[in-house]
Amino acid sequence: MPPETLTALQEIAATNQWSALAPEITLGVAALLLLALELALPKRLVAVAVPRVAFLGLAAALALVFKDWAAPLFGPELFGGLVRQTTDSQIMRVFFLVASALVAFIATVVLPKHKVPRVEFFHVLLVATGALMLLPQSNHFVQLFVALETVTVALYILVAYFRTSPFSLEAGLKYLVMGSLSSALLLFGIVLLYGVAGNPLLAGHTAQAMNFGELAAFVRLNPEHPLVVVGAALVLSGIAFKIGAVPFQIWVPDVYQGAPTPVTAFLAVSSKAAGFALLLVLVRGPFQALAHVTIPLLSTFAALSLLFGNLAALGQRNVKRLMGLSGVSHAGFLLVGVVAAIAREDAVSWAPAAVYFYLFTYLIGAMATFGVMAHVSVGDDADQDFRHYAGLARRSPLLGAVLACGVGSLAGIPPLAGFIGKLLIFVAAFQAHQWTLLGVAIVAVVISIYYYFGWVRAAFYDQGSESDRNVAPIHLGVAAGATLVALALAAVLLGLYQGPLGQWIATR
Amino acid sequence: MTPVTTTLALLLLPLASATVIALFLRRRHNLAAALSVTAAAGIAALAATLIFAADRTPVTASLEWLTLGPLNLSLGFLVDDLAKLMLSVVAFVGFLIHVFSLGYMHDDAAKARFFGGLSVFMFSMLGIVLADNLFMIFIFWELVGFSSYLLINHYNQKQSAADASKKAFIVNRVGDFGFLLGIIWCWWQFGTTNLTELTATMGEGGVIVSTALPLLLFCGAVGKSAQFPLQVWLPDAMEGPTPVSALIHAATMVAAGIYMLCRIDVLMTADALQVILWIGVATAAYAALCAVVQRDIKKVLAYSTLSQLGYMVAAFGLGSQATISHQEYQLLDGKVAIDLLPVLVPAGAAAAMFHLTTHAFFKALLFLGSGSVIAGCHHEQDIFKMGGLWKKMPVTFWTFTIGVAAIVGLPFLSGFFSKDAILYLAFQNNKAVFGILTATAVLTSFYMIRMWKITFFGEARSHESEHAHETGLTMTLPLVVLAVLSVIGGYGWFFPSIAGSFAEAIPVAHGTAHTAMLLLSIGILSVGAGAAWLFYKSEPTDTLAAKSPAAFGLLERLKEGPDRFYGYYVAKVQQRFAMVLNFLDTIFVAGLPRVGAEIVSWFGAGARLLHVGSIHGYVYWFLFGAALCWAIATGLL
Amino acid sequence: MTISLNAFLLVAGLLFAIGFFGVLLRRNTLVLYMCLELMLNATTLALVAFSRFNGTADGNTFVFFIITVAAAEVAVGLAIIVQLYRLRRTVQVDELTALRD
Amino acid sequence: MNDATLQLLLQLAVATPLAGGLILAFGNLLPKRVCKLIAFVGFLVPLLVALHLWWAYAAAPKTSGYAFLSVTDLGLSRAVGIALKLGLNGISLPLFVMAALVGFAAGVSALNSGAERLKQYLMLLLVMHGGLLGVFASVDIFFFYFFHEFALIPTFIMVGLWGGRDRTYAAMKMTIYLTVGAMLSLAGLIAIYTKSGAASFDLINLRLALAGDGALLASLQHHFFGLLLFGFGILVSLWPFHTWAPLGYGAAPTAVSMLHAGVLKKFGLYGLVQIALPLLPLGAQDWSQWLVWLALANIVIIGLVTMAQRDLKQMISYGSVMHVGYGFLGVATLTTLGAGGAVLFMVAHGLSVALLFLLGQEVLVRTGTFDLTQMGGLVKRAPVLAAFFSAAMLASIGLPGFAGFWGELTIFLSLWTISKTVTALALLGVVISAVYGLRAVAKIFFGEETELHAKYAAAHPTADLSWSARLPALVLLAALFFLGFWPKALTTPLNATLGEIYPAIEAAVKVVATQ
Repeated sequence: MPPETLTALQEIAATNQWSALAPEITLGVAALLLLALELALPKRLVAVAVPRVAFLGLAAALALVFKDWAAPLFGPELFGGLVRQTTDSQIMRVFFLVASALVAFIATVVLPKHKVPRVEFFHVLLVATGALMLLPQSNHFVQLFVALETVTVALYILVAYFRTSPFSLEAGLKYLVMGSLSSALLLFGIVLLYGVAGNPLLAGHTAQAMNFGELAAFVRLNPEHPLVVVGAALVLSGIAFKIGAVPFQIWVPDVYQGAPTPVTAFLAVSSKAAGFALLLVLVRGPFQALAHVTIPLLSTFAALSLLFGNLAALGQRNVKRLMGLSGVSHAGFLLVGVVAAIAREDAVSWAPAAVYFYLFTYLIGAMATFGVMAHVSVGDDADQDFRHYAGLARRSPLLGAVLACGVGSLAGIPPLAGFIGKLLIFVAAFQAHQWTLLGVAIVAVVISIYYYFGWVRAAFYDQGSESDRNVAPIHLGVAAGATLVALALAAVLLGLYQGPLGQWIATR
Repeated sequence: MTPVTTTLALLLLPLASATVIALFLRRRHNLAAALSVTAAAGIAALAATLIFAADRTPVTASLEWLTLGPLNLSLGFLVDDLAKLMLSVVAFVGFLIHVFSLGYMHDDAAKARFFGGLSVFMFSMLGIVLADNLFMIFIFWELVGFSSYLLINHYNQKQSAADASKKAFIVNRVGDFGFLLGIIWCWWQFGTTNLTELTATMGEGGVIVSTALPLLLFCGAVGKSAQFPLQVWLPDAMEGPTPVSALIHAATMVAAGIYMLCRIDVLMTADALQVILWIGVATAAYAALCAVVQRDIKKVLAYSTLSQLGYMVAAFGLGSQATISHQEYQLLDGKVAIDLLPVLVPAGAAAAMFHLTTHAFFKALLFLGSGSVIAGCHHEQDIFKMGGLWKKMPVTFWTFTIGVAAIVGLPFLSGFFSKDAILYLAFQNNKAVFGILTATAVLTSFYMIRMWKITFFGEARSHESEHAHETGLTMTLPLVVLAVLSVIGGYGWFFPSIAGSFAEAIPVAHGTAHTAMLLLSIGILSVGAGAAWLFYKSEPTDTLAAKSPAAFGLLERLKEGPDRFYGYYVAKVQQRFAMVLNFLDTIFVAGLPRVGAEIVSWFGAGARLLHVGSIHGYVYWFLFGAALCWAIATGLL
Repeated sequence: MTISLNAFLLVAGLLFAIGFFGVLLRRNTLVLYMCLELMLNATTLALVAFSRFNGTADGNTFVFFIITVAAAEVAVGLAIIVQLYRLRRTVQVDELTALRD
Repeated sequence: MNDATLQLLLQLAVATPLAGGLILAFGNLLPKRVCKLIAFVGFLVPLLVALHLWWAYAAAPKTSGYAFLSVTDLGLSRAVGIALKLGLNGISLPLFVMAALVGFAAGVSALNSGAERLKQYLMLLLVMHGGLLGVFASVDIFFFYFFHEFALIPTFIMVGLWGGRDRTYAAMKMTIYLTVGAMLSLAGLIAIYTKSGAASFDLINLRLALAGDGALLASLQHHFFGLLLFGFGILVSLWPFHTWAPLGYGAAPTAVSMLHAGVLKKFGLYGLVQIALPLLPLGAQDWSQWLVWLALANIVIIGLVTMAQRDLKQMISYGSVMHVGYGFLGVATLTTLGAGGAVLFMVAHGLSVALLFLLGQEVLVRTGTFDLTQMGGLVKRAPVLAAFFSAAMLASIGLPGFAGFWGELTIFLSLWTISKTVTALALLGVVISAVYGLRAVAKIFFGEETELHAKYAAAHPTADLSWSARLPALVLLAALFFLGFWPKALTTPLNATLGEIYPAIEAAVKVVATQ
């Protein structure tokens, strides 16, 4: 081993700060502990213990994230350039942990209604959360690809979790085919970028083509090179699949309908958020010099998603498909924020923060709605229609109120958080002179009010046919009730008082 | 009590009485009546102190009411000779009518509301009389319209009364439409609507840009004094109780139009006066013709009022623009004060006001007389059902006769002096007008004597008139006082005391012209009265209808004409047009967005159908997506 | 006679296209699945070619990750297809359209 | 009362109804009587505070800037410049007082309206009332918009749940129309803010940033004013966008239509007078011709359409849509007189429309129908109601002695600068409103009693206007009378503020009178 390689290896080894990834590691350990628990504990205790351990694992991870929130580990790339931690990645790690906790909560409500093993769900969930947390910290395509594929494969399993229901399996198959197709495209993009960045004939070629820093330097030198541009486009298309933006969104309604409700929530919130976190990292990292490509591309995606998402959702009666399509329209709004972040980097420095703020309001609104859906779905999980919501306000006023807050926040009705999220995106887009996108966004909001109003109307106004009337009021566990009320209050409070989050945006 | 405080008290007294009645005395009828009458008495007393005050200088005061940008609108008084003359009419006649209504409305169910309404009317009328700028006149103009609406609608159970009051208010509003437009134009043209300032600016050579301005202001008078295009509401206004007809639709409110014209005669131009003249003449002639065929005693008097108002407007039209001479002198603080020398009042305005005053007296007398007749005959109003009342109601008969004598122009009564002044003025200025006015005078005496004979002579023609009885003292006393006023109203020693400078400007014929006018009026009287007396037998049917149905039918159609025209316009044209607009509104303006929403929902359905469910279909989307990315990346798109 | 980089890329591109259109056209889910794996292998080929000609080592290490991920996908994918066959007694893609609007 | 306590009072006025609403949200824990008491306090306190602030303001009228100004940062102040700034100036004070008055009247009428699920109904009404007060009290443009939406959401819910016939369709149509309007105006407001480069999103800084040569380019002003005009136009039912109003108010419960038609609809006009005109004078000039003709369409076309209405509530709704045309005309003249007239008009119209809806409901209670063709002779059974209703109708058609006259007079005076024909056409409205107004009064109350009335009266012998119903009507009528007799109470503060803002507009805008 020549001495200089030895020293080089030692230097790289020095950057392996395992403590930086402590939260992810605890999740992994917790996941394994769950499996062990299932073996050790008697049958009846398992059903109770498993969710609690899962929550404990998540809480521990959250604590660790907060412990060394601004530790010196930031800045230099860790693990030989694989991982790079910034405030944005820290915020997203908190986001994923909170989202997974809520998904776990919904799972505790939905899973008992179906004869499916309980442990594997939480095990896979924890592993997926760990992978999700790694994504925004990735600084190298290998790290990106591995984390992305872990999440995707975990989701294949979760989407097809109800082995006895054809819908869940078919959704799993569709998600599988689409997922692997998109990861193939992504991979092809990475390969092209790797190929062209390493090509010795080009100026600024680099050995570490996979590393974002090196790649960014190379791209800055020859932004017009066809292979670079096509490679970047293909990578962005892979991510477009993840966030469910048009034209890669055709699978969303079917998979959202087929998948179990907690998994739909996981897909709608965490997977989409991961896509956006990654997009922001790529677009402001390696592809920063490619603004002439990324802006038109993402603007087209945004405009199409806003229009397609809202139009398709207009006549939609099935609640889960509606959430899917509304997710597509929210992807459109977020893309407007991302475009604003790229368009005038200097003027609108706080645009990425606006995107993250929007993600949090989307988290609250969506999770509140999914929480209510979990309680309302009686028979087959896939078939939830407006009819089931008829006279919800009478059957359980609390669920009615939470639904109103959740859907209201998704729709962007003023007193609720969603409105502030949309407002920040609008102001950012205005300052970034994205006039056409704003026009489309305004039209989109108006159309979205229609189908959200339709849903709330079903819950509050329609008395429903006789058959639904005599359905017994929905039983609501104390913990479940508390979580839902907390979510609803968060939606209202964040709408009125942005406090720390507001300050955080300002300090960007 | 300085003059200003008396004027203020004069204005606020009826307002106070109206508010007290409205708030506290709605059930206490007698107390409300008493309060209203005492208020009227107070007004008469205060007015007397103002009118007969020693120094003749005009009382002025004003208070800034509203400032907004360039507009600073203030409300104030200008009590000069003209105002004092009108004040005397309003105060004295008003008081007498209040006393009369004590008796007439004695057993009415809503007496409190009636007397409250009278007080509101007195407040608004005094507002017009005392106002010193056009804005204030307009405000009280509409309030007077409202009070006439309130009082015509007194018997609100009757559908006809409700329709009549609505018609009166709307027609007044049409007049106010033009009036307000004129005021706005005047404000923008002269920067102020204060009458004294207007006179001053006109005096310094201010020029009226276009005759449209005075004509628009004249619209107000047309609406209020029921001149030709807008005269349809006055006959219907007879639905109100008789004291209301006497006070509002004979003596004061309808005269407000002429009073307002005299107030702003500085703004008149020659051809505006020409238009006013011919409208006055047209109304006079038209109304006189219609009066000939009326059956209802109050309708006859209503049309006769219309005709006399036509006379007054014609008289005003005959006069020329006021010539203003003034003297400017520097005040201490450098402001220029304008001391108006006694304004040379135009003859037309003086004649109009003179006739207005005398008309107020004898027309009020006639109306109250008819009221007393109606009360006596237990609310029977059709003259062909009366007859032989001269024996049963002597006081009413004699006072009524004095009234008739005054209106037909029996020499040496007030009517003779004022009508001849107008005829003489017409004779001097415009022969054609003189001819028509003389013919109208003949018609006037014709229909008055007709009504007089049918009502009082012959034998009683119905059960009510059979048992008619003289009315009480509260009703007959005002009749007597008014009869006295109708007689002495025209004489030189009475009228100048209330008219001041207006009295000198009245055109009086001297020498040969004097005798000619005397003979003329005697001729008119004998021709008209004689024909009526001989022609009409006092039987239950109208002899004209019996004798020459064609003429009767013609006159009948003449009366119905405008009513049917307006009725057709409102019911057919306006309502149809409104229906069409409503239909268009609900179909197009509301329809378009619905169509838009429908189209959007089609797109929605289309987008939804794209989810075909088969994996192959979805992979095609991916192909399209990859192609799109590649195209945008390489700059194709 | 040495094979140039472009030749490798050409083969990789062809393989990728074949895989893509295989997914697009074949009706049997299993064959469709093989085509997906084919596309992944095409990318590995291209990666190795780039790594060799550019003289950089990252490409080679990346290949191993791709292979492991592909293996994981296959395991999960086949489990789903088998279970789906047990329930629906078919693997034809055109018949698996229960979820649609 | 030093300035600090006055600021606190203003915050209190806006906060009490909201707090009341919050308490009533957990209403089913409290007995009904307590809920009604809380609601009554929630409606009363803002009225008392508003009157006191009015008196305090009159004592020391501010010729520039805002009185009772208080700033509370809710987190977004550094990032986007948004903070809750409450304050009143000459333009917003009259409307704030009117909002408090109408709110109190609507609240009291709702209290004894006996609507089912009364607690939720009162909660939503309190939230709406808080939103209304917030609209006129907020200096920060964002919160100006935020409070408007805050008041709009309960409206949709109340129309949808407690409404009359085809209420769900009406609620749906209102939601869509008003959201489109709200989005357009929000877009305009944000555009102004972003382009002005002002330090924060409130009127004071915006006017500073845009004053003098800092003004925006004429083309930008043109587009932004277009956005604001059509956004506010939809919210205030300008002619082509008015179709939601009659449908919405027809189906809305009384208290909601009182508050919405009376107060919330003034959001757009107030926005134009307080925000759009001062900040975008050149834009306003470009659009003023459009606005004039659209507003005239409002007056003449909708006026005639009102005449064709057979349903009383529809007629009142169409009447309010027609009268709004006057407000727009006042604004379109771009003069101090016009804008002042528009504000006076808004106050008077708010009071009279609310009174008409209130009494319209009382007529329904006594006749069982809104269909005018079957009504007649109600005066025999309800003389006091007849008196109130005719007074309300006369106030709404602008009879002097009521507040409405001053608004209309000043607007007509200001219109002269535009052209004679425009003034004449606008004045037509005076006659049209007299026709449909008096026709309705005569149809309902006077003339013989129709057999329908007699039958209904026999079945439900209801006495005349009860005292609990008379209180709100008296409050509104007293306000109309007071402002009619003593307009100076409003015009002095109004003139002071307009004097500070509008001369600059008139200078910037050389309004060419298209004679």
